[in-house]
Amino acid sequence: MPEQIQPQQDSRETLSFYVVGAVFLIVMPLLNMLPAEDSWLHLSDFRLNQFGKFLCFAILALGLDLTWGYCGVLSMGQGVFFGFGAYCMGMYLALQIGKESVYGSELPDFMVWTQVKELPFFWYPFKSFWGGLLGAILVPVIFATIFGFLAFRSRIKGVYFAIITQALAFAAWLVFNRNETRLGGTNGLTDFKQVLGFRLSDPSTQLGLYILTVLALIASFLLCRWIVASRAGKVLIAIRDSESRVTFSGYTPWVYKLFVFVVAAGLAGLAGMLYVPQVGIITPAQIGVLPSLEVVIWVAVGGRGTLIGAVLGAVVVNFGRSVLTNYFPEAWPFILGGLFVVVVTMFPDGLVGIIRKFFAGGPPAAGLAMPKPQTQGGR
Amino acid sequence: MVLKLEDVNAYYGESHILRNVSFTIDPGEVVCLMGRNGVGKTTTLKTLTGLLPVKGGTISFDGADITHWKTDIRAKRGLAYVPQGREIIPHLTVKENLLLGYWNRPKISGDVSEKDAFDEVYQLFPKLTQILHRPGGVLSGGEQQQLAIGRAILSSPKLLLLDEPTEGIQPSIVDQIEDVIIGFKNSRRFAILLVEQGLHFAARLAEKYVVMAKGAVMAQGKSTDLNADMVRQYLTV
Amino acid sequence: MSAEGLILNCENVVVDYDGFKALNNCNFSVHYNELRVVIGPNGAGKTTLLDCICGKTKPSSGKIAFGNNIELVGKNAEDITKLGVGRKFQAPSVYGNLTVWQNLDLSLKRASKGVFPTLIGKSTPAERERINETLNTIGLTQDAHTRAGSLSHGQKQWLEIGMVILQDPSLLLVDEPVAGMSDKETEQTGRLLSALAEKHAIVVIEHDMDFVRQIARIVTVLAEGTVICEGTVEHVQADQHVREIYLGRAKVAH
Amino acid sequence: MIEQALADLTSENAETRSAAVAILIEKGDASLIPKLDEIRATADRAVRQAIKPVVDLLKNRANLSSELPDYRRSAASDIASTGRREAIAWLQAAAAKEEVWWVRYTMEESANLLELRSGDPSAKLAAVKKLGELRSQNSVTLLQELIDAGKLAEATDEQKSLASTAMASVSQIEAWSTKANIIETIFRGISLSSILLIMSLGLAIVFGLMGVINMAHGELMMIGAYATFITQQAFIAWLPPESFDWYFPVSLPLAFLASFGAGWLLEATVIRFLYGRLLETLLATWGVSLILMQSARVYFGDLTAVIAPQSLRGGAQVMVGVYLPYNRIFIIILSIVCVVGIYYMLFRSNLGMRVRAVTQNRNMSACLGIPTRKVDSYTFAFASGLAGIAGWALTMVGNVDPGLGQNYIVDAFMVVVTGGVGKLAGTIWASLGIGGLNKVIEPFTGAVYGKVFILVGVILFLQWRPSGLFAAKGRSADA
Repeated sequence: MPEQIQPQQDSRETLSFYVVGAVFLIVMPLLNMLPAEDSWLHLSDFRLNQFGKFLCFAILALGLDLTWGYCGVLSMGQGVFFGFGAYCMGMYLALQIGKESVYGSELPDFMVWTQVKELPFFWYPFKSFWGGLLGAILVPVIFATIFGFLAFRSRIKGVYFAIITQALAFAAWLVFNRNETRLGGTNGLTDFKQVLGFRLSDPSTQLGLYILTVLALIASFLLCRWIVASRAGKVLIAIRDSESRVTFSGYTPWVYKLFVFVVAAGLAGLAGMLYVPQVGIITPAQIGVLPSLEVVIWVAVGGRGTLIGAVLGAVVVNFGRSVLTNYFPEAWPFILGGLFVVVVTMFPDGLVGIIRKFFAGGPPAAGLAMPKPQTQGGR
Repeated sequence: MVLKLEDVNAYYGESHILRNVSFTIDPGEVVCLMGRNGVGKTTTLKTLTGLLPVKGGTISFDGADITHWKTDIRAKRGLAYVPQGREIIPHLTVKENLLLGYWNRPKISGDVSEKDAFDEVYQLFPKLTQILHRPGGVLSGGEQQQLAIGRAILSSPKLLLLDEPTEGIQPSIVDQIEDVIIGFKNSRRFAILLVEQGLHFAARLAEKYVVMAKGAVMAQGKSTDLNADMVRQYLTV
Repeated sequence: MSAEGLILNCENVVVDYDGFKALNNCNFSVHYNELRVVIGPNGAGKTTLLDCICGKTKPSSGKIAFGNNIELVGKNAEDITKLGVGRKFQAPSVYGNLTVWQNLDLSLKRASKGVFPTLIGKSTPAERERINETLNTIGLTQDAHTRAGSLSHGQKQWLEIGMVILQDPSLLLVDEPVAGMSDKETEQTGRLLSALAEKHAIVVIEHDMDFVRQIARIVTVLAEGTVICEGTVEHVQADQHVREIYLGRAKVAH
Repeated sequence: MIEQALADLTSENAETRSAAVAILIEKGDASLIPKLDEIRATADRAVRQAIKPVVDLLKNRANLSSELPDYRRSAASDIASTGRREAIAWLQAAAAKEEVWWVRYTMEESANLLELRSGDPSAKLAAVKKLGELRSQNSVTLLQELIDAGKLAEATDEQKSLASTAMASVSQIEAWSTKANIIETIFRGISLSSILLIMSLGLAIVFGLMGVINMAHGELMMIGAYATFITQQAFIAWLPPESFDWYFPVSLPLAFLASFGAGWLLEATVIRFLYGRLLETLLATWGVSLILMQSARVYFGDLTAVIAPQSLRGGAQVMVGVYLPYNRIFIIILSIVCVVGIYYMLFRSNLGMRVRAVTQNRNMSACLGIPTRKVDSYTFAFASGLAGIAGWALTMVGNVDPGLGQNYIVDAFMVVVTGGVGKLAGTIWASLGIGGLNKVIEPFTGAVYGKVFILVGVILFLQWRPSGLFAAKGRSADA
């Protein structure tokens, strides 16, 4: 009796993931530590930190890929969940500043200058590290559960869902910008000093955080791969390809959609949580409409429906951005917009699709190959 | 020859629906395309109108190779289509549906006036004058069929494609429609390609028959030659 | 009603599409382990009848009793599927981006199809054995790990039949299984359905009369939303009314 | 005598000075202003302080008979704040001649406000009553002072009776101002609704008729706004200033054409490859929107404003306490014109009939000889042109900047989603609903939370009606 063989593409994807994982986890930190500072092999602290940031984005992209690439549910509000995670961690870090703050008050600086006398009640859990950690995951998860339940149960789908999530991103951005929400208003939370007693300005702390991020990315990837490889993962693809047919196989599509949406929100929260200590600031600008949409373009560029594509897309696009904005600061939006148009109209399978076509010429992987629109008419 | 199909092949997705279909129609001739459900009769009409692309083979119409023409250009050339299910534009009124047909009429000097053109249709189907301002979607099947035929002839076609014009229509109107089609035949103004399962009507009307099965033409010839064997083999249950 | 051995009993089912009655007081019943063929001209309401049974369309009135007298009208499609009604659609609808094996595996009847059981569930050897058996039955063993989207039209039809079989339904609804198949494929499909009919009740909609003759024991003729004749192929062929419907002028007769 | 008074103004003696001031105010007119200015330029501080009210009063007095109603009106209200009782007579005289009612109203109000300072109790009492009848919001503070004075223990009977009359007047005024508030809220709601409507119309057309989500719609509006801006700059650069106001009507067709052209190009290069793939149209047009936005930023910089034409500045006082800006009224009218125009285009023209035919049954339309590709591209371009008109109108209410489209696009999409696909009426009702609700909620929650409430409201609404207010039956419904 033949066992269910893993399709060949999956094993290739796994292999490439291990290679990428090893590069990020071992090679890059070594390049940072071993070669002399002036050697061309040396990876500066700045670059390493930057890659740490990109890898956070990769975790965020993985979540969106799960919902959009595999299940066909396009969320244009992932930035919100990322923001929830980031703010939860940011609140913990802000409280860790303590007396080191500009005004020397126990309260974060922005509270001092907006004349808040007492710590607002919802800040209390974030006095502890665990509060920040749990909050960063649970807040987005709980919020996504409620939002997703309302949306999916009433069969809001396709562009309707996309537009609603976009409005969510817009609304969240407006709210976070307000001073009376006690989250730092437009300036956000910044000026962090330490996490668990480690100085954030210390390169070794940053290296630690970087390694932590790589590990978190690997764990997220494995989680996603586990989901995708399971039977439930197949149900997701089935829902994407033909939602109505799935009901006739005895599954309830909206529950599955809710599930991946919540998982994606959790991953976004995790990404935000790791992002804050490495970048040192979180502002509403990170959670608005545009940042949420950029996640979509990372996944589209990398290749939706392949997990490695999401990681690749997030790193490549952001690296490209950091390089390009150095030389042509005004050109980036043109390139981003151009990428959107070109990828959507000409390369729906993204980089992974191109690479695969180039090397194999075979049929696309299970996750790839978007269903073609039905042509009109029957007999 | 107004229409000529040569080895036409067509597919729905990956399934091969038409296999080397060939037949011809002369100007003013009435040809009946016969066969059971699902043998490719409607598909043949769809390839003629250009709604389904042809993969292999050629279609010539009115002296031009139209195999790869767009649907609207074929229609302008004088190909009128009365599809199965009538395909009345649902939220347009009867009058508006008719106007769409009239607008497709070629501009020839000495052609009848707009009023005369419409009057001809109203004479054929007096019922239409009473429902001119009702939306097409709410009409009964019979009314829709009259409208569809009226709309088609208003464009003054060279070839009229009729797909089961009496299907699912109340008996009184069936007679009327049959009479109208016989009238067309006698006037010889345009050729007709009629898809029909009803043997009696087909035999009464058509000069030529084409019998299809499994996407291919099984037999064709003068309708007087249509024999009982063939009927049993291809048409009845 | 189950006492009489009926697995399905539709009584006076009416489907009204804005004044057009797709089904008009349709009465239709099927016994356990019966292979029933439904024929009829275009627009007779054949597909609508299947849609009503499997919960895709809601009848405006009438009753549909299934198995041990369970009322199907008002239930949604998932629940009806779980009760044991399997549906094969007219245009083959398989999950094109999954392999044949995965298509079958998803369809396999399981205790729960909720998210978490599906997420952590592993196939048991018995389940794999069943899938293999089915692969054998539908002749796709060689293609078990092929993407379903790249199968031929006929293979897709079979795969969808296989998916329905694995749902272990007591009633299979099969809409035009041989449309677009070659002669050889058609014949194989006929044998497949006949074999299945030993364990399941099957309703097949079909136009291809050769195929109908190959598989049918009892044929139901539907026209204008009602059953007008029921019996053996010979009986139906001999029926004057049926001939009129197929050959025209029927409507004048009454 | 006036000469004497002018001379006395510079006198050392304060009493002489104030006597001179009184004379000048009573007898003088605007022709004295240059002379007074002359004196003021050389005089010391005390003298300057004495002259200033004279100049102001004389200017305002002259302005009371200005040709522009807004000038007359502001002159009247300025006079009230000087507290010079001499001016009562001027105000009364001006009011008698005045034809524009809200200017006359301000004059009467000002005169009565000045009377409140009168020493004559009966005049004061009459003024208090009159102000109540006038529903003068401006008098509330002064009346309150009278009420407070009446409450004091040492208050005289006279003060007490004044206080009770004032109380009656205040309650009269307050009752009226509640009404006026409601009316203004309704107006603001309708005004916001019409902005939403004007923006959503094009969006709804391409979504409903063509199954395309156009995220670049906001940037097409931006193009229309910049076309207006460029036209204005061209008028400033090349045409005489008198014709400046003509830029506004001239820029309307230009804005329409600019966006029409941009839309046509967009359809031909991007959209037409994506028909039937709704999510893909959303993403690709989003990319286009980024490019357009950045182009504007690079080319025009961050902030530019269009100067409204003279005739649309200011506003109309339709009732006491209800002031309606002309530009808002203009947009309301424009939105109605657009709806009617679209209705005629779609439902009363031959072209519109073809468009509807293609939407309802593309295949059969092609079989009737309608060039469906052309219809697609013109429909899209037309909807884009509507965005251009929206952009043109938006220059009236806000700045022209590269983010113009982004500011409104989310709201516009909310309207389209709530309204449902394919029905003009759905879009109209949804804009009215969302715009109105927004303005009703706003006073209680502030603008930001108002938006959040609207989002929650839309989500809950979609629970009840997943495909919007008016769900289209047929092809586009399963979008």
